[in-house]
Amino acid sequence: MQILAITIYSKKIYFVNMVVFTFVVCAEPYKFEALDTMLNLGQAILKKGHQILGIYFYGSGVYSAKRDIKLSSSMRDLPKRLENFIEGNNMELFACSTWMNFTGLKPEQLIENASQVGLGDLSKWMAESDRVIVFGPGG
Amino acid sequence: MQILAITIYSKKIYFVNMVVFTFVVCAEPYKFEALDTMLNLGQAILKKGHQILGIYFYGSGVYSAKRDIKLSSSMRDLPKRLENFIEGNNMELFACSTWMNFTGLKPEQLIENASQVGLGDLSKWMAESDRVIVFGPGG
Amino acid sequence: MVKSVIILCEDSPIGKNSAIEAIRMGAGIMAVGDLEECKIIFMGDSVYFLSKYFNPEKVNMDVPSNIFRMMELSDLDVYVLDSALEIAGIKQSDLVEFDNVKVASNKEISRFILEADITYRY
Amino acid sequence: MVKSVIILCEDSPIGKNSAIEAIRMGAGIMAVGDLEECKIIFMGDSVYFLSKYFNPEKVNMDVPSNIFRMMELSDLDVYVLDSALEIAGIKQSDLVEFDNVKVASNKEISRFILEADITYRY
Amino acid sequence: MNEELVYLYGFSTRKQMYLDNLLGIVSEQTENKVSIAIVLIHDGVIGTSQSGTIPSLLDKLLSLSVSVFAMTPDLLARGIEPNTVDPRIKCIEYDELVDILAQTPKVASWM
Amino acid sequence: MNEELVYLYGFSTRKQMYLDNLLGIVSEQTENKVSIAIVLIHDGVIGTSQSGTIPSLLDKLLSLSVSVFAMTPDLLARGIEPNTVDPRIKCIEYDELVDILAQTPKVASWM
Repeated sequence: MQILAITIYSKKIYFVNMVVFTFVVCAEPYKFEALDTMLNLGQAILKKGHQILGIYFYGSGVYSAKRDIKLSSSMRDLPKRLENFIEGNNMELFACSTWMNFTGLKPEQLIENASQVGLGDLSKWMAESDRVIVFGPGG
Repeated sequence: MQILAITIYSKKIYFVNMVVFTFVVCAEPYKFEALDTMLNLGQAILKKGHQILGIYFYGSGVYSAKRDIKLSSSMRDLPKRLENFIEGNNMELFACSTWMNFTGLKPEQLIENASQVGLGDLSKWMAESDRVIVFGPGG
Repeated sequence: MVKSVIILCEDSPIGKNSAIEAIRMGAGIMAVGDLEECKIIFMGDSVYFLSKYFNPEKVNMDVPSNIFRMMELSDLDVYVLDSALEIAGIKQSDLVEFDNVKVASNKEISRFILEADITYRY
Repeated sequence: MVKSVIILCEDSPIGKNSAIEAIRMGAGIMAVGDLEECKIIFMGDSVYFLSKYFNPEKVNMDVPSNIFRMMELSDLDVYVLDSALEIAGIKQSDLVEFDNVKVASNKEISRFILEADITYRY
Repeated sequence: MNEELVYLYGFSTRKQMYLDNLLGIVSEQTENKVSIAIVLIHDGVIGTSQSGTIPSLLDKLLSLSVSVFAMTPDLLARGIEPNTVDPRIKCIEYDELVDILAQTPKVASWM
Repeated sequence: MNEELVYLYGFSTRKQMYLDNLLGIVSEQTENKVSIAIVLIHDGVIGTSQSGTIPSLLDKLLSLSVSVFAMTPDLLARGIEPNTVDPRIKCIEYDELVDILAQTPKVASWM
């Protein structure tokens, strides 16, 4: 394991190892804050030198991976932020194929570099991750 | 006002007038039960001889008016039920144009006989209705 | 025939979009002139929306200035439940300064609901 | 490296799709063989899902037989919090009869969470 | 059946916060002799059964002079037997709900 | 900072039901001398300020021997001044959250 830093806290010394994260997002954008927090936390994780394997969208979370939406000028562009986040940091973005079907979303409607896969791929990521953070369906 | 029936309850006599309803649905289908209840209540309202001006979809409720979704065989087909409901009963279905933009839904992706309009049309319906029932965003 | 509408908000304005959408909806239905009156009532966790310290940019979410402009330009009356402010620890002097934002008691809000033609929670 | 997962359910199984999706998700991630164990824990209002009188057809929603089949065919362990059953007024004899559905105490569930590699609420 | 206002309440009465707000408002309205009906619909029917624990706020609501109804289809869908529902609550079908909505001039949708 | 398990709790502590469940589990775990951290995130930060009313269940949670944190960005976004937060809660930034997540072997996402 790669040691990233040594921090001192309450007179104790800690070795900070590189930790591998996976994110799961299950709520739709602009209604709940899950996607926003995922981006905030994701940036902080990468800044500290840890790794994110990828982001998996489940349930109505799949709407978060949709491109080609029209926002008013005062609104944050979440699909663009998400696109920049995964592209700039070389990570994968998967949308659950079952929920793509249930919502009628087509693969070509997903943002750049996103693709649809089954839950098997999520379990593969989980097995390769040290930590999995799940942003639930909201409400 | 058209009198539909005379009912007797607790020894009192009531004249039931024809009442005009409008529905507003603000939650997405298959995650929350709003759309299901709207259909159940709507059927009961029509059976009693009252009128429904129309159904307005707001917020993530607009996803409820999307056609062309792929369900598993054991799942109820809500877009089809909705389509049958408005077609069989000659009522209008509007999806909020602002939220069509925010979600990137296109008018051609809406179910049969649905169209997108602004909130002005909802207020017109409200002004013509005796009762407005709002199914909130859920959660 | 509906002439007056009340929209109730109970949910946190960051965790959920209810506060913003209640105002967007209220302003939208008032824009055309078919309705005479729309009141928006903030209670529960939604009251943080009307604090002058409310600051969604801290979590990279949208500044609500557009929504507040909508609120000002339309004939919306915005009321906030006094006891909910107290629970949240927001003083009247901490509220955003808009002419159409007023503090109301449970007694007043109860009366508003009785007077309005329809009420709904968003 | 995650090997064992716990999914928590708290919400009503009719008002929200959490119960069904927790099982779908659990069955899905267990199907491939990368993980060793997945437990689903029902507490709060979600426990109605495991009552044998649960009957979504009464409001024209889907019968969960497919979801129960998924649950049975996969190696999911489903636990329901005893005190939540009591609050809901569901007796053990009222529970659906599946080998992998078991009643558990708060003590046991607390231990399960400590033992699992990750836990999440759906 | 001559209420002035009917609430459609759709949240689990075990979610304290929302019921708190409804209770505060309805208490005030009944003090002023206004005749109120409350229809528990959706997850609002949760907590009504005497087989389980009735939340204290629901109990308070039931002690007010209001007419409280619960939707039978919503009870049955959750596996709650209408016979076990607190006797201060009247269990109703959709056609009775329609009559209530048609006969009560004002509706508040709290769901 | 050597907890075994960290909870990310994201619901308003004024929504009784969810906090009830967390409290029950964490009480049990701390009785067994397991070292637990709880990070209040999202709407989980609501109810932490001494300027307002601290919900009784949150107070109970704070009286357990657990380390409780609140996300400063979430507090500020809601207009809650971190200085007013109950002193049993440590307000943290995202980089401190990352350290907690990296150093605590197990994470429970309750949001």
